Amino acid sequence: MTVPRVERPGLYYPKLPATWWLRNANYFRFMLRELSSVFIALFLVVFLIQLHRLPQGPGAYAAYLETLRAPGWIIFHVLALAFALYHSVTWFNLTGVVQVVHLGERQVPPRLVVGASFALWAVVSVVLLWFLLRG
Amino acid sequence: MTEETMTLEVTRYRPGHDREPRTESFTVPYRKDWVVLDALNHIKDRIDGTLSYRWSCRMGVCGSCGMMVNGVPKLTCAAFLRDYRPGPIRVGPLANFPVIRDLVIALDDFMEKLRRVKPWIIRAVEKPVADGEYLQTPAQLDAYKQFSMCINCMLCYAACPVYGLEPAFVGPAAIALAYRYNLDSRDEGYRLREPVLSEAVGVWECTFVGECSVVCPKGVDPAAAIQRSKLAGATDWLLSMIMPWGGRR
Amino acid sequence: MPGDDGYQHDLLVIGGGGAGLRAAIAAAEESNRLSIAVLSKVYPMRSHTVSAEGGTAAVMRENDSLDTHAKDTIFGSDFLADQDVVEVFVKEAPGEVIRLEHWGCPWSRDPDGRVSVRPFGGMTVNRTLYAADKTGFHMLHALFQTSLKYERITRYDEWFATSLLLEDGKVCGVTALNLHDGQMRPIVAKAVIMCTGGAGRIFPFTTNAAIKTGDGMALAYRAGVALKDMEFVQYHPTGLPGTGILITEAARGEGGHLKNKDGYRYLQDYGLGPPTDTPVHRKMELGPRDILSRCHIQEHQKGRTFDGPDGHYVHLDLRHLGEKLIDKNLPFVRELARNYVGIDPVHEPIPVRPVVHYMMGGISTDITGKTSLDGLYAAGEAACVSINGANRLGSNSLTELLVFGARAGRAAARHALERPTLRSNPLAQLASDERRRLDQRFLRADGREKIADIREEMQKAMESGCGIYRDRATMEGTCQTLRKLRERFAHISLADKDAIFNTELIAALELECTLDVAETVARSALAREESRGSHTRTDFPKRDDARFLKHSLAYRTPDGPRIEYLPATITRWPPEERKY
Amino acid sequence: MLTRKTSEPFWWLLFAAGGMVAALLVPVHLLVQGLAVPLGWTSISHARMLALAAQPLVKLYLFALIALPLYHWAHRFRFILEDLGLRGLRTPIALLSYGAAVLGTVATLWVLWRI
Repeated sequence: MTVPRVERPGLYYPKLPATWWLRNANYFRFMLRELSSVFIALFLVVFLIQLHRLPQGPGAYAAYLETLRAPGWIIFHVLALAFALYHSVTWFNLTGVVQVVHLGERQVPPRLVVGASFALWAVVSVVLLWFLLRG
Repeated sequence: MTEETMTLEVTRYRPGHDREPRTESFTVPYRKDWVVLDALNHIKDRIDGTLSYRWSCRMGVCGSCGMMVNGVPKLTCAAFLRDYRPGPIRVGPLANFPVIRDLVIALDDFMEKLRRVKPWIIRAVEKPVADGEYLQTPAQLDAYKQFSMCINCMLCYAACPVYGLEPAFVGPAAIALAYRYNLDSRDEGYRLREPVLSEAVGVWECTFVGECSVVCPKGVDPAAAIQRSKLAGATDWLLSMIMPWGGRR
Repeated sequence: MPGDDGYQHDLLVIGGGGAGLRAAIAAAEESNRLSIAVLSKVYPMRSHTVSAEGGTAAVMRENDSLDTHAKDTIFGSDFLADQDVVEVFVKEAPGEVIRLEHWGCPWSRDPDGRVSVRPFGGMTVNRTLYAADKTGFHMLHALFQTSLKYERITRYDEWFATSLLLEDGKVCGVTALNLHDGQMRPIVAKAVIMCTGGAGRIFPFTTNAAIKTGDGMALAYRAGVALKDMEFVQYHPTGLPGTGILITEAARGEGGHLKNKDGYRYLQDYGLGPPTDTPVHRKMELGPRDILSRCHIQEHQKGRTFDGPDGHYVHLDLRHLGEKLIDKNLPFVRELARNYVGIDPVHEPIPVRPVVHYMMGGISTDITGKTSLDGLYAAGEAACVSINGANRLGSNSLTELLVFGARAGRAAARHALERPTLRSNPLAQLASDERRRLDQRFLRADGREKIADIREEMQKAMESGCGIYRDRATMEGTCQTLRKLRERFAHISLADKDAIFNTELIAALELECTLDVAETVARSALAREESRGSHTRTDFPKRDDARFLKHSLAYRTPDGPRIEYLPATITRWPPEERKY
Repeated sequence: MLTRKTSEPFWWLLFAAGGMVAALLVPVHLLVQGLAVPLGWTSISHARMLALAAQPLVKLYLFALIALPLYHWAHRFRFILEDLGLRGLRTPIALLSYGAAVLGTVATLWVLWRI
């Protein structure tokens, strides 16, 4: 897929090293943002296994929950939560840039779109929290 | 009285002599109203006439004098020495481009890509000049104005790691200009530009690092142009999959 | 890029700015049989058209008329414009700006969707179209991007033309240096159009970009073509002190005020009053540029200007316009003031002073852009087709490059179609001769003179002798200095002996061009013993129509320019006293 | 099989949907299931979980919650590897990443089917 570039003699062609993302803070934050997807996916796999234990009866389910109490898992979940929050914040900030919203002829300022996304996130989270914890 | 000075560490590359770039230090007078370009001009006029670089308008609109200043793509006519005190300041050619000599990079690659995205008004039927202008409301103008501010200074390409890794990537400025014409109420060329934007090394190559928009000296926001082009392309694709008429708009 | 069969075209445009691109497109539309080339020492979008800010004049509204635009232009020119040319100019202007609109130029718009017009200095009605305050930038990019759709337009980007090739008294191409490989090559063409812009860099303090060194003017001059009306150098009244960066006249068109150090709108003391809150056409800050620049100097002589490290200045006050209007119509002014003098015009007045801005003179052409040399054409600031006379009105120059760029493109295209094909073989020899000349001159010489020294002394001499106010004694001094600098230039030494991207060699070639152009300016100015438009002599303070209602023509001789004259064309507007 | 030109928008749409789901919903689930329950701040009984997960609408919700972010992961993971310089392996990386997401989708369907 990659088309090799024809290099002309005399010119110096710089090579971008694999460590380019350590060169500036924005690049590094980009890499963290992308990496967040790994933690989110891992959590969802953990969740999927939990759901898999559900029909196997209360014993199997409790045993699985017990595993998650291990310090290693707690540390993993703290880390995953931090990444998940980072993902949410960057995601909503960026979608405001991508999604152009029009009201009549005028474009809604991206700042408002971003604000609305954060508000939606808050509402959804509260509703979800209430639903999960009410029983 | 001793004059205050500053040191510039300038990347030099002499084709045919150097196998790769090297650094040379120059001491220049420090003036609080001097920009990096003034310091380079001082070097060229008074210290070493062989230093090569491009410049012209020295007011941030011709786009000639883009260089890496302390590793960040900058217009050197707008980078003040006072913001880099006490120095030294590292000045190099724009990253990700082949270097012709010293601080001069080759941009024929961009010129070719610019032509490929067809950055001109395309219409099925052109209105005769005698019939006057196409009407365009201020809101219709605002829709694309931001993306018409690109001065082709190449800072966005120097900031883009994807371009650094994949030189075939159409890249921020060219896509932003294609998007600018797609948004123009006078234009009907979306279908003709779409194939270039959706090709293997078009918009889909971008991973939204976003640094292009950070370094853009004119507030163009090419990253937004690329993501919106993706959204438009994906929406088109979806329509073409589910609509019997193939989603032509 | 050129093939193996050499560098042969029907039409060659030198310069990729507004005029050059307009000419190339016009030629491409004139005939699809033509091979067209645009050669420029910079990439086209770097050309100085990019820096134009305020706007471009054309009659677009019902309350305006071609005659008013013509009369304003002629009046502004202090009656030195050729009136037949001005009539063609105003007639073709509206079509040209509409064509540019069709090509995508993002003109600012009225709520009903029509292109907006704003007031400008010396104009009696609002007739200046604009794209916020980056009009030149948007026009240049629209022209450049539109030019990309013509496959028949070949570009030679970053090539420097060093001489015109002549055969039997006809132009048949140029020799040019490719910066990328340092090779000199002949580029053969049946017609050549010079669109290389002005030469503001002969002065130390100018709005002009580094590239504006009068290269095309010098090439034509050396080939025997006259440079017309070179004594007329326009000072723009509002540049930033120190850098000379332009603060557009549109800032005053939108209602900005010029104030002295007492906060007083001093222009009312010079017959431009009365001061009003809203701008009145041709009054106060909307007076023409030559008069406003002189007012500044007189105000300075009265001790009523500010004094700063970069000389005297006054205030351009935009505060009363409000942030919203400034951001909508003058965003670039705000950006420039913030970046370069650290001042936000929303809250503080901007320091400004007169600065060299534009050359009214240039390569003498007729109404089609043709010069006296068969096959050579010129347009834009490099040319003098005589619509600007002794003082150009703001916003006429962008229109000029469209109207006369297109005219030159069409005329040159027709000329090329009629002319038989040229043979390039003997010309290769000429190119290697030219290469040898440059090598001997610059690369092998063991001289002692530095480019920067000669350039600085030339600029100093031009400022002292050919500034806003002039007199015989200082101009004679300037002429002598320029002669001496020419001798010193022969002993120039270059540190850079490399072929690839040798910018020092280019700087030397440019310096040689500026020396030629500077001399024509000084000698033409010395010979004109009157005051007219931008040319103001303290020893001849009055306009003298009996002796000088005529254009100067500077011809090259070994001893410096020889000055001849050509009567100005008067059709419907007999000269009268120029009062605003 | 989808060609590259048409497949990119397909995967990108799944990525975008997954990213949105992850941003809106995952933090709360992580907080409750990953920390609150294991640390004993709260508890959700097996019976209630089972009853909830058996409802068709909740199943649909869980499917979206788990499967879509997998495509978000696959897309980003693919480009992380490419951005780290593995451009020569573009095709295998893409197959591996999206393949894993498809497998995850199938697994999710299977788990939810059995509840």
